[in-house]
Amino acid sequence: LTAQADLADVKARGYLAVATEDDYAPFNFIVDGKPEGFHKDLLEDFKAFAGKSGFDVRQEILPWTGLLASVASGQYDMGYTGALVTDDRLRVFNFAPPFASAQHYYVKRKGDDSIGDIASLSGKTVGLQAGSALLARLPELKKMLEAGGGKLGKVVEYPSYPEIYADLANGRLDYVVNSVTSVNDLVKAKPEVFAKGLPVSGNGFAAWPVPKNSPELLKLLTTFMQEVHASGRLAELQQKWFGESFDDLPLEPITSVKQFHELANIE
Amino acid sequence: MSEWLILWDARDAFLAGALNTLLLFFVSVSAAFILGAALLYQLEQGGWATRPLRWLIDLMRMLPFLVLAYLLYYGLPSLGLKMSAWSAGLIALAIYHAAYFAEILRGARVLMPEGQIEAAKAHGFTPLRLFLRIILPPLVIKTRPLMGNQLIYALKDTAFLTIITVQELTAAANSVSATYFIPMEAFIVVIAIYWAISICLELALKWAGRFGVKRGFEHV
Amino acid sequence: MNGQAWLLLLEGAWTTLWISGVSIAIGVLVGLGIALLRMARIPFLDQLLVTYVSLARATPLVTLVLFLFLAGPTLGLGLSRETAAILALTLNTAAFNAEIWRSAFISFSREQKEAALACGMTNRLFFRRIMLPQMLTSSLPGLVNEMSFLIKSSPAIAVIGIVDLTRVTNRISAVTYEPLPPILAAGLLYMLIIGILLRLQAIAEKKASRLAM
Amino acid sequence: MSDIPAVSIERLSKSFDGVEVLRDIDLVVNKGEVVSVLGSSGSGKSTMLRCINWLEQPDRGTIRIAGQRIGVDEKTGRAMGNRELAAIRARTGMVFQSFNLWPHLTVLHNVMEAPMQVKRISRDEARATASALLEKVGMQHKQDAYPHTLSGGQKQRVAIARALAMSPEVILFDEPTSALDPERVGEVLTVMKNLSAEGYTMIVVTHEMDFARAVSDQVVFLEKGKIIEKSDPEKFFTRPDTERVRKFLELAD
Amino acid sequence: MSDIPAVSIERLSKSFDGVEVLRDIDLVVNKGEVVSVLGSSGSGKSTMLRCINWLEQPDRGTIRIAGQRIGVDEKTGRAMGNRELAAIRARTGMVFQSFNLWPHLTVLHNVMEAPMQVKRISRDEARATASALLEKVGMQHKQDAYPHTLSGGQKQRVAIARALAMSPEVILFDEPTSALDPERVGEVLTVMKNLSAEGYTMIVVTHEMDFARAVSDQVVFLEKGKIIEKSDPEKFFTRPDTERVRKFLELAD
Ligand SMILES: Nc1ncnc2c1ncn2[C@@H]1O[C@H](COP(=O)(O)OP(=O)(O)OP(=O)(O)O)[C@@H](O)[C@H]1O
Ligand SMILES: Nc1ncnc2c1ncn2[C@@H]1O[C@H](COP(=O)(O)OP(=O)(O)OP(=O)(O)O)[C@@H](O)[C@H]1O
Ligand SMILES: [Mg+2]
Ligand SMILES: [Mg+2]
Repeated sequence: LTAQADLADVKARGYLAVATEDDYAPFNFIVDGKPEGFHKDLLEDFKAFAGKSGFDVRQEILPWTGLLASVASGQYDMGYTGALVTDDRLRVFNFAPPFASAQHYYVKRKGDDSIGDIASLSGKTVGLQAGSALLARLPELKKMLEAGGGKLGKVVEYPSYPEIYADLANGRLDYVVNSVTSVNDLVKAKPEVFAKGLPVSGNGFAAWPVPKNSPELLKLLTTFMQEVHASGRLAELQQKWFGESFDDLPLEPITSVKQFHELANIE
Repeated sequence: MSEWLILWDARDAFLAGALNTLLLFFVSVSAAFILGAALLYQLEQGGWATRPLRWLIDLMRMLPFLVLAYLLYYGLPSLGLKMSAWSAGLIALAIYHAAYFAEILRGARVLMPEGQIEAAKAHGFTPLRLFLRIILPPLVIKTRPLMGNQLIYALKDTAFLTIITVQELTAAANSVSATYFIPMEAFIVVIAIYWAISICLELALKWAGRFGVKRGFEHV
Repeated sequence: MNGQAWLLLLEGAWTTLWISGVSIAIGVLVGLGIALLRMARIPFLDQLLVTYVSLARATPLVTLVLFLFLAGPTLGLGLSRETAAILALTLNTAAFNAEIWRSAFISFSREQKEAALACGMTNRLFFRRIMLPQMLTSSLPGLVNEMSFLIKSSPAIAVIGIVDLTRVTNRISAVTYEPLPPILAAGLLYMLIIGILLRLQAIAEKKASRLAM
Repeated sequence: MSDIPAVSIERLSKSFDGVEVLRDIDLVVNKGEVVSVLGSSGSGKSTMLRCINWLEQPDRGTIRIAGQRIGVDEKTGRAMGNRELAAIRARTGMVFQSFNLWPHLTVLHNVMEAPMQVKRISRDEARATASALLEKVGMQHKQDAYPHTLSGGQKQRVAIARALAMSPEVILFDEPTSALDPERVGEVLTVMKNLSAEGYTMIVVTHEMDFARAVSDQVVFLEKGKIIEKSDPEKFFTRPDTERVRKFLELAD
Repeated sequence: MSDIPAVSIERLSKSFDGVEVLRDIDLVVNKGEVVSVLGSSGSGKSTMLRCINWLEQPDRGTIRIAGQRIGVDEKTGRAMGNRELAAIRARTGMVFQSFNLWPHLTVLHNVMEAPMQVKRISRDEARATASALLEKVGMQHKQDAYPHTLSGGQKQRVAIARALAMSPEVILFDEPTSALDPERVGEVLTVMKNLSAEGYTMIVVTHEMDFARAVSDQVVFLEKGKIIEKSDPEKFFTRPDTERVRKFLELAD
């Protein structure tokens, strides 16, 4: 896998190839055939920033299924999408400084009064995406439940979230776990069907994955993130797309499991 | 190397997935074959049922399997009919592939020398016996390679059922690969297992081929 | 779903249509070629083709597409998305078509073949004038079945970023959180595309039934 | 009972693509009679046989087997159901011009199949009858062979055995000796003579003048779908009414 | 040139599944000769014809068509290529016992196909020849029909026309009149007599003793795959050497 290019190659080539998703609201999605979302807006800034360094940014849109593999194998220089940081991804990727919190929340059917505080989730059926970061951190919820004498109910894995929400609405599931930004977006879109619950994990981060062998690129991205943070542009976009701004996000890239665990308070 | 170790640790998940896949496959394919033969039998009888049945077969051939599974699993609950993932998956696989089996058999039926059937009619065979004893056996022998294709499709279609949360082989691999981010290795294992199953199918069909050769259905 | 959504669906349908169309055309011919080669029973090549058919049929399409797209640069051939998609679909469908054609070969009437050879026809002439015209109609149900499968499994190519019909529905439902309407609409479009094929098959069959084959 | 004819055909007509192949055929075959059907190639002999057991649906006319109308339900006047048809057909046997053996069954099973499946007799009994019949037509040594390995004459003999295995009241033979050598022809004709002596009713399409003369009770001559001569063999072969038959018989010698 | 036999067969043997169907057949057919092959059903007559043009590969023995060995390349001793085989086969014609018409072609095109494709003669010429031949066998009225609509005798006549259309040097007939009525038999035999008068070489498997007697230069009798009698018709029909043939001829009457 040699097609990987660090910053020098990118500059020589004249453009940076980034991979975005198309069905991950609010990070990046398509409305009427055109990209929309947090990343679309931030891409403007990033393009301007890159222009100063003398290269262009080319965006390619792929589904999540093929995205990380494509970036890892060097088809693209980085993932420009809301990837959640996990231990296993850290073995292959470094992550730029995060742009959103990805603390996990539960969602329930609106009007389902049997669910309220965390203890009430005990024994209930939960749905999440197979192999997701959410699933990886489910043990935290389990621990919370067991601390209160309850237990984690049946876990059903799905290939993607639209089906999970459909089954939550159908009543096959009692609650669903997803990251805070996604939950906000969902509840905004369908307030009469779903309701946001409480956090079910420690802190988490959404950030751009960059191949391990592109340290220069990672450095550049760090500078960029620090710039937009300082200028307040990041907070503005967070407010616009996520409904809240996350002010205590780390400003350093995440490059090791140990560092990630410290940041997220995982022991 | 460590990737393979991770996979080895996850062997229980793979094994359970593979068993689920095999179970789904055998049950649904048997049901589909019986249903497909029954469809052909109905077509053979002619009458008013022919049109709607041809229509049903064509509908299944046009409809993406995923949409069918989706409708049965996520669509029917809104009509008040809630099925488990397993039954929805089984039903979807069975009727979908039944239509294809019926079409394969029908295609061969059209080519069958009418004389053989006339001979049976002249001997007083009732429709069902005529079908079971005279029409179906040569059709099955003749369509062996197409049946092979179809069986492999049915095998692979079981993978679509991940979308309705049936925990079969592909689901297991998805889960393992996404959790540990080792897509290549996980999928190599999956392909190897699917391939192994389909090689078994191919060998079985090849073995069955001697029936055809012995009876002069196949030459070269 | 609004008009704009339908327009996007139609665009996706067009992508699905042309990519599958090209793959079907190549796949049917390559399948025929493979079947012919297998009939020739060339020692080493035969084993190779058997393995290819077996492996290509067993490999899930998603995996194949992804593999071609990602491994392409490593192997020194930079494939565009479309090329990778068409290549994957063709590799897949050709294996199935090869079996369909081969089935027609091995079950072809021995009497007719003998009549042709006895007249002094070469194998090639026999194939072209006697066998092929009959095979075309007799293999049609199998071939059309395979075409329908190819079209229906084409969503796999979305994994490398091609916006086909199914991808469009995913994009729509990702925003509306209502997966059912776009899926039904896409289902309708798939049925329309495959329906055309079935219609052609029915017409061809009607024609052939005049010959009572 | 015995005054009901075994087969009676009234005003039977049939056309293919607008060409009349059979025209106003009338024929009464009494129980135990042997009727020979002669006629040139393409005159409609096979079509007539095929109409008798409704393999071909006539355009007009009625056909009765032992008094029971075939093809049309007499009470309702509507087309007969498949099961009823099957029941009548089980009482008639047919030897096809092109044999039509079942390729997926061995010779023995070709002969056993119908008795077992239609008459529901036991496997052992069916096997015994089948063996005896195959012996009669000289095919016992091939009982485990599949049809595609048989010579033309061998297929024909199996087809004859298959039809006889059902011991039908009426047997329709379509050129049953066409593929046989003179020796075998003699043997098969002997079998048929015996059947007729046992009281079986037979309609035989044949080109064997000698057989027609020796065994038949009636000889029928078809020409372009019409019966132009119908008489006892004695008269048919010595004093035919029509010029056509006279010429036919002349050329036959 | 003319001292090279049209067909010569030496020590030809063939078995199916371990059963010898042909044993040490020797036969020389000179140019312009007509050879009749008699024998009971299953004695190997068809198999012998099929070996002559290599549709069936013999286990042993050599076969030459006009001096050229078929099936085996004489120089290399290896199996002959497909094209060479085709070239030799184009010089022989065959009428099959089961006709083997091509179902996707009309009667006319069945007859035109080989001359056009193998001999590369023009469409018009092929059509003219085909029409003339169909006329000869009385099938011109069906020239646009498809084979499945033909009666048995009609198929047989088309098959004869198809073989003749290639005007092959050697024609192999496998029971060419089995499905025909006596009148047609007479006509077809006349056609064959004319062919023999024109110098065509013919090998005819037949059960028509009269034809064998009238037209043949040699009569061959096959019994269980062996030629047990081979003589001129005069001798064959009046003073056969073997008891077997005597019995056969007796029963034939
Ligand atoms: N399915 C069909 N479609 C059109 N024409 C047909 C069909 N079947 C038979 N015919 C025509 O009907 C006529 C009578 O056919 P039939 O088979 O009854 O003749 P036959 O008297 O049995 O002749 P043969 O002695 O040659 O067997 C023939 O001209 C034949 O071409
Ligand atoms: N493909 C085959 N496989 C096995 N046995 C065969 C095959 N073809 C022919 N035979 C056997 O070889 C013997 C000779 O067959 P052949 O067809 O040459 O007989 P024939 O003399 O032409 O008989 P007929 O007059 O009945 O046509 C028969 O016993 C037949 O069963
Ligand atoms: Mg007939
Ligand atoms: Mg023969």
